[in-house]
Amino acid sequence: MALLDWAKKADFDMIFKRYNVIIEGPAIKPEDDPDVKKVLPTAEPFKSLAMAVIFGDSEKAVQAAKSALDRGTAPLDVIEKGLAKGMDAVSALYAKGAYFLPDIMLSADAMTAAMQVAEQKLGRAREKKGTVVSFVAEGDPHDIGKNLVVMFLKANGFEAIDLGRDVPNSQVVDAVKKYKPVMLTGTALMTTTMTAFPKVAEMLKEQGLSVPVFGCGGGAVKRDFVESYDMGVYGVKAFHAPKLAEAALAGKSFKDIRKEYPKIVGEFVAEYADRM
Amino acid sequence: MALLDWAKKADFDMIFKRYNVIIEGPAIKPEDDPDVKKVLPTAEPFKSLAMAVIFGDSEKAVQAAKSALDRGTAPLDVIEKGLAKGMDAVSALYAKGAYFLPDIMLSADAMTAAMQVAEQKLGRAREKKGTVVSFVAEGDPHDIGKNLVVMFLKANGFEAIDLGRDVPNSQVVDAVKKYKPVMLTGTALMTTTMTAFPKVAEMLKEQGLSVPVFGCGGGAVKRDFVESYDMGVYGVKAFHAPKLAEAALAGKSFKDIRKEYPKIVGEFVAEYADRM
Amino acid sequence: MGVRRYTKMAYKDPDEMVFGHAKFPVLEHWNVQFGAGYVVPEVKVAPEPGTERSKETLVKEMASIAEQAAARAVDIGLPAFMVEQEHVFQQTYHADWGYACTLAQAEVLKKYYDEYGVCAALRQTVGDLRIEEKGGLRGSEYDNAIAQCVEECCKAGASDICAETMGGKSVLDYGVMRGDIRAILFGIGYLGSIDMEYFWKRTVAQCAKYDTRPAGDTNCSGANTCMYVAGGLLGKDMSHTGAALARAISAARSLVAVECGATGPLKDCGYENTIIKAITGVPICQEGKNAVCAHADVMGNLTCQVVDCWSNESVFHREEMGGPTPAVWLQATGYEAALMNTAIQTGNAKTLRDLYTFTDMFRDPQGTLLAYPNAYRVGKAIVEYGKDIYLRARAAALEASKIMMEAYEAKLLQMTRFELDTLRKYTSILESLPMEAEIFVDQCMREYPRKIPTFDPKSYGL
Amino acid sequence: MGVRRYTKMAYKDPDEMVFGHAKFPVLEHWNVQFGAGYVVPEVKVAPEPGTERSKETLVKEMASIAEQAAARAVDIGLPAFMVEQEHVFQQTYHADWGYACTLAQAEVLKKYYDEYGVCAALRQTVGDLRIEEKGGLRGSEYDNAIAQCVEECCKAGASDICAETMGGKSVLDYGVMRGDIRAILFGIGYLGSIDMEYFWKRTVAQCAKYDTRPAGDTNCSGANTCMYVAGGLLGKDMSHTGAALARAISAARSLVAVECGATGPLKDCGYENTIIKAITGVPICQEGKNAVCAHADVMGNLTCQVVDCWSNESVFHREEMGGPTPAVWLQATGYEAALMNTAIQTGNAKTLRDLYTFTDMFRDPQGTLLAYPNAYRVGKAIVEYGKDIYLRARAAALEASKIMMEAYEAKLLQMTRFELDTLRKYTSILESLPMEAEIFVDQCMREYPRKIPTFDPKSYGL
Ligand code: B12
Ligand code: B12
Repeated sequence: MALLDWAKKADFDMIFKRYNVIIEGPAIKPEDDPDVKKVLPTAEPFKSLAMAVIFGDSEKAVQAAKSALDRGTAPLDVIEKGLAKGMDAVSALYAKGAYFLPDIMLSADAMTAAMQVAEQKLGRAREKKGTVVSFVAEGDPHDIGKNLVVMFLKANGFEAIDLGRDVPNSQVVDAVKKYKPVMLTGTALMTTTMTAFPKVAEMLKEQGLSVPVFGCGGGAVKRDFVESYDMGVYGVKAFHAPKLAEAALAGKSFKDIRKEYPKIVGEFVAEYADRM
Repeated sequence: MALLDWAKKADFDMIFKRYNVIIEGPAIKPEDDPDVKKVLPTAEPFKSLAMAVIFGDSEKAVQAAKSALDRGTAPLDVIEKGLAKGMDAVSALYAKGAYFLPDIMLSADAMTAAMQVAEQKLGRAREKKGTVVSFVAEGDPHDIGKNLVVMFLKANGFEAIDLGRDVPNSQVVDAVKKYKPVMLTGTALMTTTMTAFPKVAEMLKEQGLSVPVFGCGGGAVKRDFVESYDMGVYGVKAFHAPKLAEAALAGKSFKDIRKEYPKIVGEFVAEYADRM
Repeated sequence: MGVRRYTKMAYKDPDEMVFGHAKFPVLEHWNVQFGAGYVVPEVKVAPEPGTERSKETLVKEMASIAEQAAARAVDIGLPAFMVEQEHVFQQTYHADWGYACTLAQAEVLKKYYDEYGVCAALRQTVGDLRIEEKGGLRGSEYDNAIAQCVEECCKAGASDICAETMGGKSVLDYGVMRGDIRAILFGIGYLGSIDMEYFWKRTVAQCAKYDTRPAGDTNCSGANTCMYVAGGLLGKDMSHTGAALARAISAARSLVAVECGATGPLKDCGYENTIIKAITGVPICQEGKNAVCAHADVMGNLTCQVVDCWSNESVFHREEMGGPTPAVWLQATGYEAALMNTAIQTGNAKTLRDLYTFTDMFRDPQGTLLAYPNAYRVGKAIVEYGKDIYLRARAAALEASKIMMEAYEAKLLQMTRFELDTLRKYTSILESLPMEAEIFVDQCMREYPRKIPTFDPKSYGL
Repeated sequence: MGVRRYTKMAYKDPDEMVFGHAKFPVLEHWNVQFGAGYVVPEVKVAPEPGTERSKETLVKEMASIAEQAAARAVDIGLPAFMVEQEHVFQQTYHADWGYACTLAQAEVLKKYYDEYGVCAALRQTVGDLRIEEKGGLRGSEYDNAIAQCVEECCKAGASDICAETMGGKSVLDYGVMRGDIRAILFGIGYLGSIDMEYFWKRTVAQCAKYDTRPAGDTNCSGANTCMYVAGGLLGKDMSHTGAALARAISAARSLVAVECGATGPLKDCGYENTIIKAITGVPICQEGKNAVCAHADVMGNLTCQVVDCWSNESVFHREEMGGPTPAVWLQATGYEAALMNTAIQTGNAKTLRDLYTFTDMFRDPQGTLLAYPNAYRVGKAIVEYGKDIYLRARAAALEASKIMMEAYEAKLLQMTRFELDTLRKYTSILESLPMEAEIFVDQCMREYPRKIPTFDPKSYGL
């Protein structure tokens, strides 16, 4: 077979290079990563809680939470000084390419499971940072991006209201009325469904509703389109969502966020290269 | 050589088809073309005048004009019943693909030469249909499209003021003030020079100048850009220019012309396919 | 119509497969043939935003796309071409829109066919509007709308009908996010196959009444989603070995359309099509290096290897400096098809095929898997268990794993730790799965309905 | 620096020529080589409208183009790539803009080179701002601005400098519109060659002071204008045989840059580059099937035949569904280059070359002319009269005519009446031209200054 003969003599480097392999550093344990070290608690029981989240081990996380609570650690401390720190570490690992999406999901699951234990003890749900409403535009079935957004928001302490996919515009407006979110995230991937965004923005305006940020992302949707109507901010990566929500919480307007997007999310964003 | 061996065995029809050859009808004389017959005068001296234009023969055209004038034909009749009919025939032949650009140029040259003879006799220049000002945007050297536009306008009885290429915006505005054209045609081919159009439009507006049509065409320039500012109409083919100018003369606004473009120029225009 | 499961390969040897040739060519009206010794270029353009606001504007938009494409085909001398329209919501939901849009395009293509003799085909890909958690996949309002629309498109002159059905999506999505290979197998391989049978029995019967081919169905909602989420070499969301396993599994699923009577050319975005062609011998569409407008893959050349209809995937409808996009992108696919047709005419098809393949065979694990000799192996693994939709999907994944590991061990395919680790982990999970479909389904049904709120077992008759 | 006229061919036999290989490879910084055994993909993107409004916005725009291209190069595993920036007016006119824009791109490419080891080259193509009828071609304000800008681009880290000079344009334009082949010959072949010498002696001397190659100059204003005006098969503005003659003539003109010391890789839009490579052995850039974004030609594959750097010509800077255009179009050219590199690595370069060539060799007279064995013949006709810029241009056209007529008579190339008629007419005019440059120039000078108001003989020392 020609292909196998060729494989013997061809210099692959002249055809392609697997840069992911080339730049891969030596394997290190997550807890040895310098950025993780910065956020990882050193004292127990917090370290064990955080480590269970980092390893995405739900069982261990629940156990660690239970035993910490049993030994008298305050439920809020279990969450904030332990579990949440683990999640911060996970975010750092993801941002630098050492962790991948499934790792994050498993960590988020572990964190959620353990948090429920702490909240039970607390007697109420922990106060959320704020509420965000998320939807996929009318007529559009593409919901993976939206699902990721919801997951990242939840993992980062936000209340995320998930309206699902193929959501009528009026339903979106009703949800904004009802939940008064700090931010509304719409996702659409098609030329013919993204047109829902300006319509929703218009309807919100008409009703005197001002959602500080109206974030949207997806396939056919591009920055210039989203910035062609009021309140629109173009969202690039799902994991940006919590940072954007925090900016909104901090009082930044949609115009501020448009302008400072790369700064707010803290990384190079090709789509905003002219605003770096 | 492999190429020549291949030429022997390959079925070209599976690789490409020369549709220009495939659809070519039998050779017919220009004067036998049905569309030419419709416009060609049958009586002399008009027929000879028109035929000289059709064949792009300057010498013959001048001779025919001289002898017609000598025999007492009115100079205006020489132009309008003879030469201009020839040019109409040429336009018809070009539109259907039987004549090509150089044919038109030579015909236009013949017509111009003969017309000068008639105008001399007349004692003044024939009245033009109207004035059009044409320019190439500041910083842009691409002027072939503009040159064609000017040529087609002249050949069709318009006064065409040619401002040249790399023309400062203020100079364009001054020319509009001075010549009060029925139409202003700007040409630009680059992303960074077409931005002159909205600026010129703005400046005209500020000065209270309303040029009914502001036609523009060229490489990077597309309809949506040209329609994004007031007075802008997107011009597709240089030979459309006289028809557009006639529409402007007839009182059509830039909005009308945008809407009716394919109807005005009388053919399928891909760029206006949604307005057919 | 029955379902004819494949238990044998259409080709005796992978080397028999080459672009432009299929064991069972397909003839469509206006004189286009697929797999009959030449490659047909395809163009696909998404309607401009806003044109969906009324039937009238959408119909004009459709005519304009077809006209711009046809005009360029003639201007550069293409012998044949295909226009595909992937329906937007409104086009499928309102059957009368679907009819009018199809008719408008059919009229344009017929005009060019009559005037120049250029061969043209018109594909309509209906939208799978069904939502599992809103009415379910069977007999819901959305499901009925699709069925009606298919009928109308056939009437209006579509050359063929395609779809990208979503069966199994709920479970698959969960699997992708969690890196749960069992959920991926259950979602694509099992649930997907069940829904395909429901959808394609009906669609094949509908097309049979008209001069319209039931062409096929791609696993866009499964394998392409994985590929897309996996992204480029520096992507961080899914391992490329995982995406490759999903692709292998999807072949077992997309095969079902053909088993129900779909004839091809199979839809372009099915990167699994090489495998299905190896099994069934039907012609296929593919996309790759000329679909950069639509998405980035890491095997732009490889997908040419055994293609019969070469596509740009999808692009915005707007102007380029080189003309309107339907013209520009048909020219892009048209020139690539011309190169392949030259290779066929001069007796160099197999050499060019191998060049395409080799260019990407070791650029990425996904390329390794899909290189035609390897794709063929996956096909064989599938037909060995051809009668059992679960076992054949599992076998496809296991064979895929073997293929990648062999290439890695031969030091041809380099992998990152992440790629290698996930591959090993997924493989051992796959190996440990039961050898009886019933037990497997039982296990899954104990876990996923509980964990995945959008999963509706009734939609699959479970 | 002197001018070294070519009187011999660099290659003994056209069959020696193949993509990725040049007799005289060129090394540029960040470790890119052209013509040294592999093909480098290139991307070129026009700045977004409005970004020319200030130095700051234009600099950001330039950095963003480079960054988006580089990121994709790494994501799909390209070993090397080139970014070319064709200057807009402001970039060349204000030398400090030219400096800052070049620097911004150089910094980005260096960052990627350092971080990933991806080889990168940065071409700056200055704008020829000179206007014959406004100050002339020599020593005018615009002329001086260009010279300054070249200097600044070199300082800022450009890998090489190119231009598309306009010498002869006034007369050529007249010739195109009137179908006057003598004016075309005078404009491109004579006036163009004179201006090239003026421009390239200076530019080569400037580049010599820096780590920047003087790469070359294409006859965009002449032969490409003709090709563009000629259009597709149904074009009505210029015969394709006429455009082919203009192309042959342009080879004699573009050769002058190399004779003044330009090293290549020659600029992409010079479809005459195959001829110049045959004569000189310098590496060349080319565009074709991946330049559909910029314009439609009728030889998309053929231009790959002996290319060393493969370009997309130019595209709007905006977003596609597949990403920003610098990424998307680098991927398009990158995959084609990868295919060629595979062919080289597997010993199939000549077969692939011939497939490229054959695909378009008889699609159009222009393809017939440029097919490498024929291009080689034109080269031979040029070097035979190598020392006389008029006679060699005339010889190129006559040989081109012969090539097309032979193909026609062999029933390989079909022609319309219009194509055949103009070819015959032009040929007899060319044949009747004098064999002494002086007489020819005399004749032209009696006619064209009178008929063409924009023609400024002083600009050519006439
Ligand atoms: C997978 C896929 C599908 C799957 C979707 C599965 C699912 N669960 O969602 C299925 C098969 C269902 C599908 C169906 C269709 N699809 Co589809 N699909 C795709 C594909 C290949 C990938 C989409 C995807 O999942 N991406 C991965 C996710 C993670 O990305 P994402 O959603 O964009 O989210 C990212 C960002 O946008 C961001 N983000 C998203 N939201 C937000 C919000 C905030 C606040 C922030 C900060 C960030 C953010 O975060 C994510 C990255 O981290 C795209 C190709 C493309 N270029 O996008 C086509 C594509 C979107 N589909 C397309 C089409 C045409 C269709 C169909 C209409 C085809 C048809 N006729 O059958 C049907 C829909 C039918 C219908 N109901 O109308 C076209 C759209 C063309 C157009 N008109 O504009 C595309 C562009 C493909 C193409 N080029 O042709 N598709
Ligand atoms: C030939 C050409 C040149 C020639 C121009 C010669 C001349 N005499 O005009 C030369 C070599 C001079 C040239 C130079 C450059 N060029 Co140039 N050039 C081209 C090319 C290949 C063809 C243009 C052309 O002549 N077309 C034929 C004429 C007939 O077409 P037209 O002018 O568009 O006119 C038609 C219609 O638009 C219409 N029309 C025009 N006006 C009007 C008005 C009305 C009322 C109507 C109804 C119709 C109408 O009528 C015509 C058809 O019938 C284009 C490619 C392209 N896609 O357009 C690039 C192109 C325009 N050039 C380009 C560039 C970058 C340049 C340079 C800047 C490159 C450089 N750095 O050297 C320089 C300019 C330097 C400077 N001074 O700033 C880019 C522009 C990119 C951008 N930024 O937008 C293009 C698009 C090529 C590309 N894809 O890269 N170029």
